Amino acid sequence: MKYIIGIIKPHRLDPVPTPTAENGIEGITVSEVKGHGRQKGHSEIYRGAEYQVSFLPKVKIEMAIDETREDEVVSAITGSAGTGKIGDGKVFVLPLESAVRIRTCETGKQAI
Amino acid sequence: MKYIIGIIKPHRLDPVPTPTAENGIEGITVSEVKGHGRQKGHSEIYRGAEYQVSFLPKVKIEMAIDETREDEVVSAITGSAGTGKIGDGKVFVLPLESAVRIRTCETGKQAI
Amino acid sequence: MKYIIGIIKPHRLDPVPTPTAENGIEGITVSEVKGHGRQKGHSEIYRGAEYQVSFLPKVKIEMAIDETREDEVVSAITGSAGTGKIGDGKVFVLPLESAVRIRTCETGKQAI
Amino acid sequence: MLKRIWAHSGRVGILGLATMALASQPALAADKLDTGNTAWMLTSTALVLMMTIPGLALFYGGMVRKKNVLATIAQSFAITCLMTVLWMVAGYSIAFSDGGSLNSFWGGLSNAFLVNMGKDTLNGSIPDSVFMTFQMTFAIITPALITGAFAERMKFSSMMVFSGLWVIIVYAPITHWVWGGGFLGEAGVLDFAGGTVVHINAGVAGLVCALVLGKREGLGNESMAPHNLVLSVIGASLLWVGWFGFNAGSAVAADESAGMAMAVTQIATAAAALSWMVIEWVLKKKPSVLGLISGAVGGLVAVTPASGFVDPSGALMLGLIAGAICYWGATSLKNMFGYDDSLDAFGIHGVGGIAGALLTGVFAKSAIGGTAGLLEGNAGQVLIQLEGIVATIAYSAIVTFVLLKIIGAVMGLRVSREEEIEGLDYNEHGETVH
Amino acid sequence: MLKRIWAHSGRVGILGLATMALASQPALAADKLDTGNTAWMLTSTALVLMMTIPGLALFYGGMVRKKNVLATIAQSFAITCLMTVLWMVAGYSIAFSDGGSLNSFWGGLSNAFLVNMGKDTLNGSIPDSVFMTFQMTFAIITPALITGAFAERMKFSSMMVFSGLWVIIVYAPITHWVWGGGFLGEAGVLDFAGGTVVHINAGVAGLVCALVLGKREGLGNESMAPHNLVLSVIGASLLWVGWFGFNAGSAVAADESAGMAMAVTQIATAAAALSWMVIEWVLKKKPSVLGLISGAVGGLVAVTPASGFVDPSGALMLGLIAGAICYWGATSLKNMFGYDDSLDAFGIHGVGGIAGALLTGVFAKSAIGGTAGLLEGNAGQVLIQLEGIVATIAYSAIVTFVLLKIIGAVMGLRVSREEEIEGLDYNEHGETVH
Amino acid sequence: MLKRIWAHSGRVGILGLATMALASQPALAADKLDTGNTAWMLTSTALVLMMTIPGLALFYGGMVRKKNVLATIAQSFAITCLMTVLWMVAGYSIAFSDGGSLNSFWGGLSNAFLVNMGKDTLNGSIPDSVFMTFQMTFAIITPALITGAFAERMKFSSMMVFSGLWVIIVYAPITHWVWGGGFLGEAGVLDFAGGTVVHINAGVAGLVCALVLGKREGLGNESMAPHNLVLSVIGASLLWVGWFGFNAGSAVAADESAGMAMAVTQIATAAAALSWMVIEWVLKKKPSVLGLISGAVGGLVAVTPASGFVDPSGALMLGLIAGAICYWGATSLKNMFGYDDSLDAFGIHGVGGIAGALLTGVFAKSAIGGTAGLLEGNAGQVLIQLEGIVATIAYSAIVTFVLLKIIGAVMGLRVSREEEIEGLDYNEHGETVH
Ligand SMILES: Nc1ncnc2c1ncn2[C@@H]1O[C@H](COP(=O)(O)OP(=O)(O)O)[C@@H](O)[C@H]1O
Ligand SMILES: Nc1ncnc2c1ncn2[C@@H]1O[C@H](COP(=O)(O)OP(=O)(O)O)[C@@H](O)[C@H]1O
Ligand SMILES: Nc1ncnc2c1ncn2[C@@H]1O[C@H](COP(=O)(O)OP(=O)(O)O)[C@@H](O)[C@H]1O
Repeated sequence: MKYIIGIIKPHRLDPVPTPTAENGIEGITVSEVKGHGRQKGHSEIYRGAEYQVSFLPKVKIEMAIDETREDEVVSAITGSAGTGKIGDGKVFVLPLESAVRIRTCETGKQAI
Repeated sequence: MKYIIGIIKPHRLDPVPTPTAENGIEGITVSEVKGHGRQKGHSEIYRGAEYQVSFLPKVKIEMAIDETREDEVVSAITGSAGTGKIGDGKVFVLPLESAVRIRTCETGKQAI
Repeated sequence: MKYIIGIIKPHRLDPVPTPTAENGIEGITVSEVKGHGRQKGHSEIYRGAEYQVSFLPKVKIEMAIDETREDEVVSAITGSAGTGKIGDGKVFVLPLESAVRIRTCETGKQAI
Repeated sequence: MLKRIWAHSGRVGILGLATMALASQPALAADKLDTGNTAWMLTSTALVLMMTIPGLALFYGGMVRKKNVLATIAQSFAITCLMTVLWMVAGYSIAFSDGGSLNSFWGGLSNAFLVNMGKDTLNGSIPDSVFMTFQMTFAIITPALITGAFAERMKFSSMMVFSGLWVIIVYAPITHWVWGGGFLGEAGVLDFAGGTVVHINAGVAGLVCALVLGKREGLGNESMAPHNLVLSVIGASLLWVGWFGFNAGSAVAADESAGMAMAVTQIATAAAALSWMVIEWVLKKKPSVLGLISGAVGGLVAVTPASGFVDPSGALMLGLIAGAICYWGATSLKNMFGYDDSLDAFGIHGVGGIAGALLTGVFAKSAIGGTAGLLEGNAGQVLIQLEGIVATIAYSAIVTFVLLKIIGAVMGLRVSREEEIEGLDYNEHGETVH
Repeated sequence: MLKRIWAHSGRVGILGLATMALASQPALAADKLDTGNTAWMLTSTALVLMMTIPGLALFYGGMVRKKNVLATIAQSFAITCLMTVLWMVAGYSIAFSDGGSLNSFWGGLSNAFLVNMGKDTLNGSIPDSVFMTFQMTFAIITPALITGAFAERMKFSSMMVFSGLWVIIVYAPITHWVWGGGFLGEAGVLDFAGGTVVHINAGVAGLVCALVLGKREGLGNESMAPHNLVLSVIGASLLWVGWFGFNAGSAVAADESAGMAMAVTQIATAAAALSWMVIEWVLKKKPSVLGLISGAVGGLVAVTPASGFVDPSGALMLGLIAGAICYWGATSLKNMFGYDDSLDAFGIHGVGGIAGALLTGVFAKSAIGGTAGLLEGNAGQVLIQLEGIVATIAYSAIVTFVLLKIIGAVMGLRVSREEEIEGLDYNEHGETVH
Repeated sequence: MLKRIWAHSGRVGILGLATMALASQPALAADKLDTGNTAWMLTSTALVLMMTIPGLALFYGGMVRKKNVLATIAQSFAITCLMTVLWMVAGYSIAFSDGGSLNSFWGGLSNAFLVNMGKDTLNGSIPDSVFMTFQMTFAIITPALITGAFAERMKFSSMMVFSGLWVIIVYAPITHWVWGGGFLGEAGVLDFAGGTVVHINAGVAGLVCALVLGKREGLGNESMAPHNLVLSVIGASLLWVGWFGFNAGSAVAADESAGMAMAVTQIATAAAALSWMVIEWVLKKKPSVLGLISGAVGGLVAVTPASGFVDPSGALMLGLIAGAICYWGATSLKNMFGYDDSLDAFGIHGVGGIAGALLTGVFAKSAIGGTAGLLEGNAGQVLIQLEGIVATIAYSAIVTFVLLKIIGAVMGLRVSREEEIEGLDYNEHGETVH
């Protein structure tokens, strides 16, 4: 199993596919984060004092998936979150050793 | 070492065991996230316009633990966070390669 | 490649090195979290009722890096985020299998 | 004849007692509209409305958990709307009409739908329309105060039914007793701006609600800490500012009585806030913001009945005492008995109201309001005050209890356990703060 | 001679119509300052200013998405500043001077920069400085209301240019028509506090803006849910409180007319809120907080023209009807035609204003404002009201359209797509809520 | 005899200078309560209280970092309470009593605890209780303004001790100098509503605080960006609305003077906001929301001394100039000298107050306030204004410095470095915004 972490632009969340039987995504967890990469942030000026806001709002999405769906899911994300502009974000794939569904205590592929 | 990620219902955080000498949990980090799985979200209506709120509030907990405590910790979470209702959430176990305690620069098991 | 997760004190984010060509950090994602470890939280009293606030504000930083930069990056974090006081936080290193830059679909080391 | 004027001139009537000899004379003189008095009463009405929305709505809204903030605010707002209509339909008539043979107890329905209120009908030196609307804002805030006791768990529908019935069956009659020519006013109870009618009444009703509805889910285990005290400070501040309309407006004139009422209100409020602050600082090591604003509200409550009767020094003492008593009411008393008066409707309004009503009997000065208090040798006034307190508590407690039991049987009082845990904002109103 | 007094005494002039026989007499009597009336008008001015800042700013600011909250609030605040200066420079003169041969249409520029306003110049029984500033607050809120229609997408610079020109070319003349001695006032249109001048006018201009600017990016796909209704409830509450200055202040005196205006305003507002609440509860299963406050604002709008002419029972009916109509305006009507009136400037102010203007003709009572309405047998009044509505809609719509087209051609109206997606707060003002 | 009336009639006395010949005559006439004037002064008192809570509390609270928002708001609220009590105990006596042989400098303690204030004591045409409370609200806001200079680092306990001593030793005497019969009033300094007494005084004290306390931890490295400008906009709006009570209320009557004061206040404020906005737009490419509201507050400050003396055109000019000067004060000046006046108490209130006091001497019109300014050929008035400014700056700066040094030695002024980094909300008050 794999644990997919995606960092995307905030207003690109809506096009990201939500779980359906077909698209291999069983569940998805999102959170608000801030990021700094090639896209550098901006500055805000308050009464003459300039503050560097180095971090821009991003959205982090996390999905535990079956490894067979890896390519499919990664390209679903890149496909829908990409705008071709700087700051589009990244997708990272981490190994996932085990998973448990709290409600039923099912484990492994049943649990994601 | 293992890195445990749990996604649970927001009002089930309080029963989750906090670190004690006995329960094998040394530290815990939590954050507010939103999730979508079998439990699908709800809709809100503002002046006749219906908006789909696909993501429901969840809490994410993260713990770095010694691999010998894995079962113990996972069942502590499932035991306390479970309500038996849809949307209870998941526990994921990822491999953890190394850890450093910033204050002391201790590493490995000393650091978690 | 490695996926570095650091949990640090909120007001220690500013000294943490932002990505530059030299320091081996290509990008960084941060989020607000709360933590409990050896440092235990505090209590707040509202009209005589005492509430235990077990979790203290922390900042989580995440960086995907090339494994050759691991030591460098970890010590950059510990160096800048450490105050020597309880609650300084941890750095965790997880294995990272693959990475994709959404904008260009570059993968691997090009993508982090 | 006096009766009629009495019934019409509302709380002025009370002051009138002291100057009974002069009563027939000003009555005639009063038959002319005074633009200055009218200007102040128009303003006071706006100020008292502001106390409930957004004042009380925010004061309470900041103290609940985030999942219930909209539902809490909605209670004050919806009550404002409902009470307005009910006051026009029947409340004003019951409170301020001449009830004939039953006038000691209620005013009857002869003025239902305000049929007797012409455009040019005067009430003393101001239009009756202004007096009616001014009193309406009191009928709005009183049930809104009660919502603090059952916050975070009562059904919106049941809350509306309860508040609507309560204002007609409990509030309007008690108002009549004290200000409308009823038996408490006749007995000489001093209540300048509503310590008995508004605060003891609402506080006691709140206590009964807290007892009947039971505790919130998770109380004692989970944190019930206020989610955003900034909102509560805005609310408390607007309550304070608006209270000038409440107390100084209760002079129903822009005169010396109004001026002194404003001065003593300001002094007692500040003293009570400082008193709470110092006690908490000593006992709990830190002066909390919630403590400061709670003390201020406690002072406002306590000085309400006294505001037309005490002088600045009396107000200072009264405030210092009231701050301490309300601190006890909102911290120790509640824990002693273990009821869940969520936002201390009883702990502050009930306890502060009782303290204020008694202290009015202690500190009243004849040079201010025409009646001497205990310190000027008139011990009897404290007993008269006690009569007012006991009558209000008894009636309010019993009728509130019966009302809740009936409504509970018919439609239930609380949301389901799941809804309560998930939050009232979404479950009762379909909305969330994003 | 009558004309002069007329032009000066503003909306009082309208009431004057009914008592034309008496007009010359009070004119003389009015030449003395009345401190009570002045006190109330000073207060009313403060109240109406509070309606825009912070009232409307928050009402609108809470309804947008978080990325646009500062930009939305900034529109009301910047409009307040700009209109103040423009009103002093030319607006007051155009609206309230004697325009000589063109007096039916505008008042000319003879009083530009307030050159004729000495310290001791009276306007009826109050200083002209007070009347001017009171009217200024109306000139502030009207363009601020329009911003609800183009929220979340219009450029700040274009918004400023548009609002500035609009107040001079559209608002000031229409004000003159109705209150300044122009043809609608002469025709006998009843508009006590600005249903036509302010609300229909702003609502229609808003509709044109929504049509010309087009829809927000993502409408229909993304969630446009209000980010923080707590702010909107504060805003609606302060609008309600401040509206006492708007309506009761429009009596330009602290008298019976002001008193009755306040009472009926309160009643109609509450009735409209309850009406919207019940309809939504039945149709959508939950009574929303946004619905409650929207209904209240709808009621305030609808009772505005009526507030000096109807009695409490008329206000109750008017409010119940207006709540239902505004519900339809803000939900069905909008979806029917598919324009993106972001915060329902037309749906509530336009629709509610039209309903209120017509219902004024229905419920007007001669015992209240000197003019009978349909229910008292004077069907013609409804037609006269219609004349006012049609004239306002036509002029406002056409001139607004032309203005927008010109400004659009010169400097553009909307921010870029990227800026809109990222949010106006940072892109237009360089700031964010942290 | 004149002296007594003088001391009692407060700032009216200043105006009195111009009409000295008439002074004995109105004095007699004034011995009767005027309900209209009283109504307006009751209202003004409520408005000025609203300026501090919640106005200033929010204006400041929105500009700090989130970890300090409750502590910042608590300062304004606690000061409100403490100043109320101290004003009653001694402040009013020192400011407004007849100090006998020392009357040029202070009023003595003969009216401590308001012993001479009976219910029926009049002060001109209003009750003394109203005048006392109105003045109390000025004594509240002045030390509250100072808190902007030491925000985010001063200990709550030291802040309370400092503010309490400051109001007695600095504020009350300076008030006496200008309005209570002291030497500056005698010299003919024009200060209608407190440019010198309130704003220069508070601004200079703030500057001294900023210098003595030193910079905030992390200034220059970390972001000190305002955490929530929505709060600041609410605060600025309520300051603006409340300022009508401050300036028009300083006429102590609902008359032509009050009316004109309100009009010019509105115009100057709007002009200053637009002036700041345009300058920032040109220099920094974007018109910020913080700039808009800062400009408005700067305009309010600058027009405060002028509000009874200038006409609308003068106000327009004054506002435009003041906006530019305050922009410079809050951006360049501060950076030039490198002190950390956190929220620009000096940059806006000090600088704006000085500009306003001088410009009053420039734009004063004898037709408005009885005194001619520079533009009407009376160059001497600017010098007289300068005398007032210099005396205030010197006394305020020196005594503030000494007070801070003593308090610092006894109990310390700042929280510890750790507490400051972690935030004052939890460390000083034990609470957080959740
Ligand atoms: N190496 C990395 N580790 C963690 N997060 C990263 C990394 N690189 C980029 N990110 C995240 O992705 C976001 C977009 O990265 P950026 O380099 O600006 O985009 P792009 O690759 O499209 O130019 C950043 O703001 C950051 O949150
Ligand atoms: N495959 C997954 N990857 C990441 N998060 C998931 C995944 N499946 C579920 N979740 C998270 O767990 C939450 C609960 O999942 P859900 O399927 O609704 O619960 P249950 O398994 O109890 O029916 C989701 O809202 C989401 O946040
Ligand atoms: N084993 C762990 N797993 C996850 N997070 C941890 C763990 N141990 C510590 N943390 C995080 O690091 C923070 C600091 O830990 P703590 O033990 O208080 O610090 P220190 O090691 O400096 O004494 C905690 O608040 C928590 O957020």
